[in-house]
Amino acid sequence: MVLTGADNDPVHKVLVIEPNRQLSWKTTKRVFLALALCLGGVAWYFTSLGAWLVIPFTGLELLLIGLGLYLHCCHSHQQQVIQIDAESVSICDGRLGAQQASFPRAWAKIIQTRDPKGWYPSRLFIGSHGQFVEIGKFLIEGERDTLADNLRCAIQGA
Amino acid sequence: MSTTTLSHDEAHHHDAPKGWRRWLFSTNHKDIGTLYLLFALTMLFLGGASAMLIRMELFMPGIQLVDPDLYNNLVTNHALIMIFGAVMPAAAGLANWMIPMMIGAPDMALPRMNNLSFWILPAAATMLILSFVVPFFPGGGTQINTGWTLYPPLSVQVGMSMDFLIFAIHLLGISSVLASINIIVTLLNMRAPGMALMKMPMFCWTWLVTAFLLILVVPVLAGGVTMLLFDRHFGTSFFDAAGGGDPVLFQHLFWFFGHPEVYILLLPSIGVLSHVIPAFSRKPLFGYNSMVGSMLAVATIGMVVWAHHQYTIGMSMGAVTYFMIGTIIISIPVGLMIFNFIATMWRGSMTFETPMLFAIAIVLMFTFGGLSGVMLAVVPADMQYHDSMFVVAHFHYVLMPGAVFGLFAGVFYWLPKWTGHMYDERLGKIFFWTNVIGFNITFFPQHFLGLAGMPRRIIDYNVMFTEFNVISSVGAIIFGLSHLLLLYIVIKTIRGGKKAESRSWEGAKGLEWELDSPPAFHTWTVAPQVK
Amino acid sequence: MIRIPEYQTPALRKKNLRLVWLLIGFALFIFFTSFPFWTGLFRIVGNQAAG
Amino acid sequence: MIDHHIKYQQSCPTPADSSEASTGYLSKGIGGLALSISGLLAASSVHAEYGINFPEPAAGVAREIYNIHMLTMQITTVLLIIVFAFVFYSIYFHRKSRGFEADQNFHKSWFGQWSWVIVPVMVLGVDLTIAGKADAVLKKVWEVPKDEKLLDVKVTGHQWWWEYDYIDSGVKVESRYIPEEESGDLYLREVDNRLVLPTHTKIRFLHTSADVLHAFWVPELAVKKDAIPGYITETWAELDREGVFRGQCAELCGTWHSRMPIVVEAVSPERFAAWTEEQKALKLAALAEASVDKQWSMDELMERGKTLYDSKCAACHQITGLGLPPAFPALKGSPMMAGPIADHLDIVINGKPGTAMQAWGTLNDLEIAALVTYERNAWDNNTGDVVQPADVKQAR
Repeated sequence: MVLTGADNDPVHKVLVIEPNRQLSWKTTKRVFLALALCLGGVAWYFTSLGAWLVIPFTGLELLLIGLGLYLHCCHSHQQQVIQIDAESVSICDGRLGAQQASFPRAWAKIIQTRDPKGWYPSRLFIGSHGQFVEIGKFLIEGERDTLADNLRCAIQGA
Repeated sequence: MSTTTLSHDEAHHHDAPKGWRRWLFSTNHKDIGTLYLLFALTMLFLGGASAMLIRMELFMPGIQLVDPDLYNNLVTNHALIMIFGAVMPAAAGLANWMIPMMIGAPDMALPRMNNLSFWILPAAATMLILSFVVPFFPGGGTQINTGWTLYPPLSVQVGMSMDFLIFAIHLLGISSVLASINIIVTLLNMRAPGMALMKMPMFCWTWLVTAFLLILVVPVLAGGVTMLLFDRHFGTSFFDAAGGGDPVLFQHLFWFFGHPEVYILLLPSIGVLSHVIPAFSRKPLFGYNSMVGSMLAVATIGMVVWAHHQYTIGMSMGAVTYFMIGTIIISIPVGLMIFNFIATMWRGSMTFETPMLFAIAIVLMFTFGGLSGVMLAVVPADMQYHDSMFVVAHFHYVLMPGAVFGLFAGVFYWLPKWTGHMYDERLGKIFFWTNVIGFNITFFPQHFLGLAGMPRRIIDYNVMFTEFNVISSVGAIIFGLSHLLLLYIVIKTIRGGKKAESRSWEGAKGLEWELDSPPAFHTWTVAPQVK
Repeated sequence: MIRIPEYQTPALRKKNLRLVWLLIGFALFIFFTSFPFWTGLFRIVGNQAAG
Repeated sequence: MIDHHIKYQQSCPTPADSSEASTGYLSKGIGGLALSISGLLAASSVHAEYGINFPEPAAGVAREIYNIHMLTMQITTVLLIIVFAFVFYSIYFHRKSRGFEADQNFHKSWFGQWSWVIVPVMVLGVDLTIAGKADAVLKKVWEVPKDEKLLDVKVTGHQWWWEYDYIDSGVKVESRYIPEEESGDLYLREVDNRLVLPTHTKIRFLHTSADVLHAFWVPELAVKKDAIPGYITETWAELDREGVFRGQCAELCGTWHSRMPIVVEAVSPERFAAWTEEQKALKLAALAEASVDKQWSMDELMERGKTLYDSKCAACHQITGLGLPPAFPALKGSPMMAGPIADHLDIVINGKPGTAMQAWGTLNDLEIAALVTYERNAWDNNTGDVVQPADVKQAR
């Protein structure tokens, strides 16, 4: 998902790029709890029948589910912020607030590479003088295309 | 993230790995989907070969081809390979290919885990095949003569090949669980903005439910077979009555997994049907909400009726009544699903390409299998049907149309999308007719065999059962050989053919057919929140 | 005469034909390895003809 | 013994009353379809009739089950025809090649809005019909009648033969399959000793197993219950006609699962009583013979041993003594045969835990002596050892 400043300032622009995500951390925890409850019920039932060996397997599985949900939650909260000033284009990590790279606006170039067979997703780079930063790796194809077009307009359209 | 140096070349070519590295280290959902599908195709032929051997042996009374233990081992292997090697990976292949495309996600949620969950499969298949091969070598112990249900105490008698099998089942379980976690996270978290759960394509819904079912039941099977391993080697007696254990406990553990497993095999194909039938009827799916609801109902009720596979173990009357009523109740949501499919076809503008032909065959034959399932659910009558050839006929009528034909329909439906080429429609139709007719000749007579008194899993039978076995075996030859045509069609389509358009079918709907023209519900509208 | 569609290049056609032969070979393999099946079938048909 | 009237070809049932006439008609219709298929394929005409449905029940329980089977089959056939009719109507009329325009608003009509209620209610109606009848039948079938004098028969499954204990009279029958040379067309449907049961008597079957799972299934009696080691499950039946009824073991029990036929011979209570007395007398005679303090000659023991071996041991170790390694070791040339007699006796009497070798301690001393003597001298084992019943008695 790409968000952009609502103001119509032609010179300064801010773009925020995020992966699509539908779960907040709170709902993630709820999903995990619901699964844990169901699995716990199953494990408890079979333990009561004498098959206590089901417990370690449900436990291991819950651990894996938790890990998967957590890792993906981290991943889906990443954010790239592109700030376009009169002079420069800078890219920050939106979550850490750290600046990653900055390029002179006049020289900044947008390059989109495509797999000739359309088998792999395209990649989008921004930079100048041979130094490039990849942006929007987590976007889907259409969003990336639109982003590339809009960036080109925004940078050159000053 | 750091800056990279881009040369002129890189700007135009992709830096994806080539050759075997592309496949071994792949984290791309399309590559992994392809791997899953190819693996499933291979296993389909392996499992099919064992089925052919079984039918050859049963062609005539007497023991001609294999010895009894080898026969029982073939029965075991046919089931395990077809379920864990062919149907589940094929469904997972479809999921990998289609889910990200359908919900507008760049890839699966956990690509590296995706890679792992596929590459466990060849290892597991190797273990499975080893369990079959090992007894042929000196010191290899006896063959697995238990059937796929692995009931103790018989499975405790078996030699070391059972240990291989237990290990293989563990691996297969890990693979399924990893794939399920991946699919659940993808579906819950990575849908395109605006795609609410109740707007999700049906195929995604079916896989969401399937993945939940897998997560709930796989640990129980893992626990069960581990207890079997302990009984075999570490002197425990979970299932040994002489040591205070309970042989029936394993059956409960097994069928708690085994019955939902049926729905795990079935649901993805129902999902495929919910795309194929509307596409070729040129009309939206009838009753999306009731489809989702009935699917959830099937999954929920299906979790708690496992013991209808064990009516003959001598449960109390209260218990069997509960399991009987529960099982019969399942016919309500399943009936609603079938009704929705027919109502989708009703007043549509149908054309009959291969996917649609398979879809119609599923509606008809799955109904047939489902109805014989209602007969089997009736406890007193099941006292007769249980473990007879009638059961064999019933579950092949459920699983072949319900699972395998659904996958065939899906493969033919999406093959143009995957390969960029149209398949040969004429060959596809020939394949459909030989396949379906062969299937019916094979399995329809087995109903009569069962009623007349032929138990399942016997290598040799009395002359009174000859006629129908002959018919069944002749059908099996047609049915088995027809799959060579499938192989030919698939390879031919991969190599080339008429160029497929991005919307390959006139009536096809869904994000996956619009990849070149993305939907408009994203970006550039919401105010940003930047520090 | 079989009409060859324009998308089917001669090289592709050759490759596909080779695959057809392979599959026919496999079918024959199954055909011959199921020898007991066919002898049994002929015996039954023979019995039937003989009354 | 009792006359063997062979009756293994059962096909369409004879309608017992008018309500079942349609039932028979239906099954004949389906059967006719199958027959025409088999006729096309030129199947054997040796058998005039094909088994396409359950054989004619021979017990009240089986009759109930048969009726519910026919009822559910009729209901499902009707449902199937309805579904097929709708699908084929739709296929014929609602297709593009006929120029039919798709009705895009079909799912928005009142029917589309409410079908999710209408259809489940209709299915529920059918379900309740089936479940109601099934529940009524279940009550009659499931619970063994109480407070009544029942004839108890304990059915024990072994790998791969059946043991029937008539608990009241102490008579014990061991029932094994007969090789094809002797049984002919009844191969795998005939046994050496049948389970003889009286008609018009309530019989309780107590199922259990000595090794792995088995299941006792005779379609005419309609009692299928798993034989589970450590468990006793029960079923009951009251036979209402005389005859020979055949079934097979229905739970996969290992290598020779296919060779566990069950043959029930139903006779009048009077003849059953006579048969019981005869069996008792035979058993007493055998016991007397075994306990006679007599030195048996090698030839006598070998002759008895061969009969015993061929019926009791040959299923696993084979008539040739070559066994089916690795599950069933060869006895021919085995070091056990040339080794100490005590070890040999021990394994025969107590079995070998963890393997399919069961304990044969229930045989009497003479039988074990004959068996061991035979094994040690047959198939060129020629140890020359002669084991006497007294040796066995000592070894126990």
